[in-house]
Amino acid sequence: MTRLSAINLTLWRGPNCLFEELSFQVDAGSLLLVRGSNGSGKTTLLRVLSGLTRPETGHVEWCGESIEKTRQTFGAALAYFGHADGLKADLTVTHNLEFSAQLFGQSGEQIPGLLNALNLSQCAQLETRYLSAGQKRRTALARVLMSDAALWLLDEPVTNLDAAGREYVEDRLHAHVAGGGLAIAATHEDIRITSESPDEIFLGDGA
Amino acid sequence: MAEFFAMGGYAQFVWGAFGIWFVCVIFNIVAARRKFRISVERATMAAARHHHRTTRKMKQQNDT
Amino acid sequence: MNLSRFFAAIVRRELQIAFKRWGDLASPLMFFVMVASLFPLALSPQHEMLRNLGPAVLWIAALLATLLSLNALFRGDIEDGSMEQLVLSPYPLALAIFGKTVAHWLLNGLPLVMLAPALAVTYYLPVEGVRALSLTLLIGTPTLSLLGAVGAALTAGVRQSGGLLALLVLPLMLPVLMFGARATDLAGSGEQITGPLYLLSALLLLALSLLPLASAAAIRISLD
Amino acid sequence: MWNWFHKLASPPHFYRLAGIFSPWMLWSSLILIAIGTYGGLVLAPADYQQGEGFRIIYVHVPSSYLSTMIYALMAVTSGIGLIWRIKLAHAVAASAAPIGASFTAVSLLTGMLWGKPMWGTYWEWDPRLTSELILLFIYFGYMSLRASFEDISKADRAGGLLAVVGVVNLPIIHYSVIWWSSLHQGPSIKKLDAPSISGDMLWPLLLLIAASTLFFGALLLYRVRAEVLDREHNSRWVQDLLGEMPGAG
Repeated sequence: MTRLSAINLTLWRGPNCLFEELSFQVDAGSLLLVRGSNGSGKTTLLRVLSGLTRPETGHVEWCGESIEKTRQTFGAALAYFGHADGLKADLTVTHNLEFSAQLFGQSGEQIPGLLNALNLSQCAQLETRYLSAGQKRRTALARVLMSDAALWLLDEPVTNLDAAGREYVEDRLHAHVAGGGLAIAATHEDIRITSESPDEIFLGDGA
Repeated sequence: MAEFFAMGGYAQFVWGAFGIWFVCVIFNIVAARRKFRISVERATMAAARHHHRTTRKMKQQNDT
Repeated sequence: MNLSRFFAAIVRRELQIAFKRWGDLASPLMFFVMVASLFPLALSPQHEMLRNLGPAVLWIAALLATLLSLNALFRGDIEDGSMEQLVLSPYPLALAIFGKTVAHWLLNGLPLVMLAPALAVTYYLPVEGVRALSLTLLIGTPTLSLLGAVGAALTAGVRQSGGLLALLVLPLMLPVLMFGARATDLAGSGEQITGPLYLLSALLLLALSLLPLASAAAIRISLD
Repeated sequence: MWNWFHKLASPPHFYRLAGIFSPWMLWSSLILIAIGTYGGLVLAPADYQQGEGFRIIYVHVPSSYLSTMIYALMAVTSGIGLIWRIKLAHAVAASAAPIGASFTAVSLLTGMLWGKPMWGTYWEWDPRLTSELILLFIYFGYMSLRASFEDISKADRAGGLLAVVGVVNLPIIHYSVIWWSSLHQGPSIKKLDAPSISGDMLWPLLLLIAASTLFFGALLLYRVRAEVLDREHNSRWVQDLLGEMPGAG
């Protein structure tokens, strides 16, 4: 059973409690939105779920096993779209994506198509230092979209996107979830992939 | 007595070494006490803040 | 992709990026040359004295040049988020870190090894001394890179870490420096140096087996 | 056994116990230090070679011993903290470091004061003093690294890793200094050792070693209590404790 479970997560940052005894689970074929104001810990929660940040108490399980014990299998099942883009400024868009394709064990033949769909094909041979913030976000998004990972962790996936790009991302997200994938997105905007609204958790004082 | 303090001509070295040792012992006691006092103050402040927050929460619940 | 292909991909990418930044690549080397040429100017260019000081000065200059290049080893990757991607990839992080360290040595250590004989001549080292210098640097600088990687990983998340990095790694690098410089000195006066060479090799093997794991652990802490 | 260990490692339990023990340990260690000092300065006879100057041994050896013992303790507790994720173990390592650094400095300074009458110079690059100097650098590195992190748990893990890497390196450094100085200097330089120590010279030394260990233990407990408060000030028991008696000391 592909399932991501958060069990009793607690994390303090200095004197502030970001979340306490937080438990939830995401099953195959569903999308979870993490909502909350700025600084409420959305990004931190995603980092905890990915295993980058260690919670003070509690743990995260992937398919029933703690992600700290199964780093390799969990890593193979995870595509992480973080706060930072993860692009090398000195390499071209294509070079950056080809390296990610290698990490995912793919040939990278779908890169031109993806760039096209994300309206990036004109900068495919450009070093990413010359891209705008929005173009960098879309390049980073292309990395997630080309992976065949079961779990997508997305930090503000539709911010900085135009209407067409946003629609494309929502379509791909829908296809991913409909195909039995899992997705967790931290966002301050609404993301609609079906007629009914997805599950949400709220962090911080918004509760 | 003067002979004892003279330390056979090694007075400056022997007394210097013992002086450094006792300064270190006393410094360590003072530093540890200071560290403890600061930690208690900080924890007291944190506890007070937490107390404030919980009472505020309870108030809100009572209001609604 | 198997592990050796992954390792090769990491090294290739590091080299690719480094060759786009000639300035960053050249400055530690220039530093090495300059520090080495400051000593004869500050002291007095007497052959005898320079020959005595040469091994130590050249080794210390190499050590400082390595230190200078270390500060940026992981910083860029952490700032732009590509380290997160490596940590979350299904491959062992220690291998990725090791790949980056190997690339660091190829780009910084190896040029030092190749430059050193030219500088040794300006210190009037005898032929045996020059050979010993190259040999000890060849075995010693990889250990320096591996040790430095641990320090760079520990301080990667810290602002203003230059001085801290030096404070952390210089004591750890001391044995390499002592064996390297002393062996060069001994060889210059016509003695056998197989002993220190074996010791340097042993240090390298120990560093190879343990330090990439320590660096990987340090990177996880810095990213947290 | 395991149960007992877990109970001791629980912060509130430790905090209470350490609060009871540390004053007793501190006072008894101070009394023993006073007795040992009297024994070393007054009762012990002068050495037939070094005269009265040998009395520096009574402060140099205990502080040298403490400097290495404390680092070993830091490495072990850091390892425990990293492997089993016990906050208390990290707190012990963090508390031990400043005490260890101060005794390392004392060991260096008293060694220099001993070296002047022995060698005719305050500083000689002899293996023991050199290793002690590098140990001091390592202590400073550990403390600066800890200080550069705002988050205590990050400081714990980073410092712990450095302590463990350092403990592998210390013997390497020590033996390379010995090798290096064996090439350097002839046998004319004598090491800082008391030659053929007799019984009435020995007992103050042993007493001072034991007393300074006890003194370290008392300080350690005192400091670990503070570190426990730093790590736990969000938890219920600390709030209850400090709420009951404000400014508890």
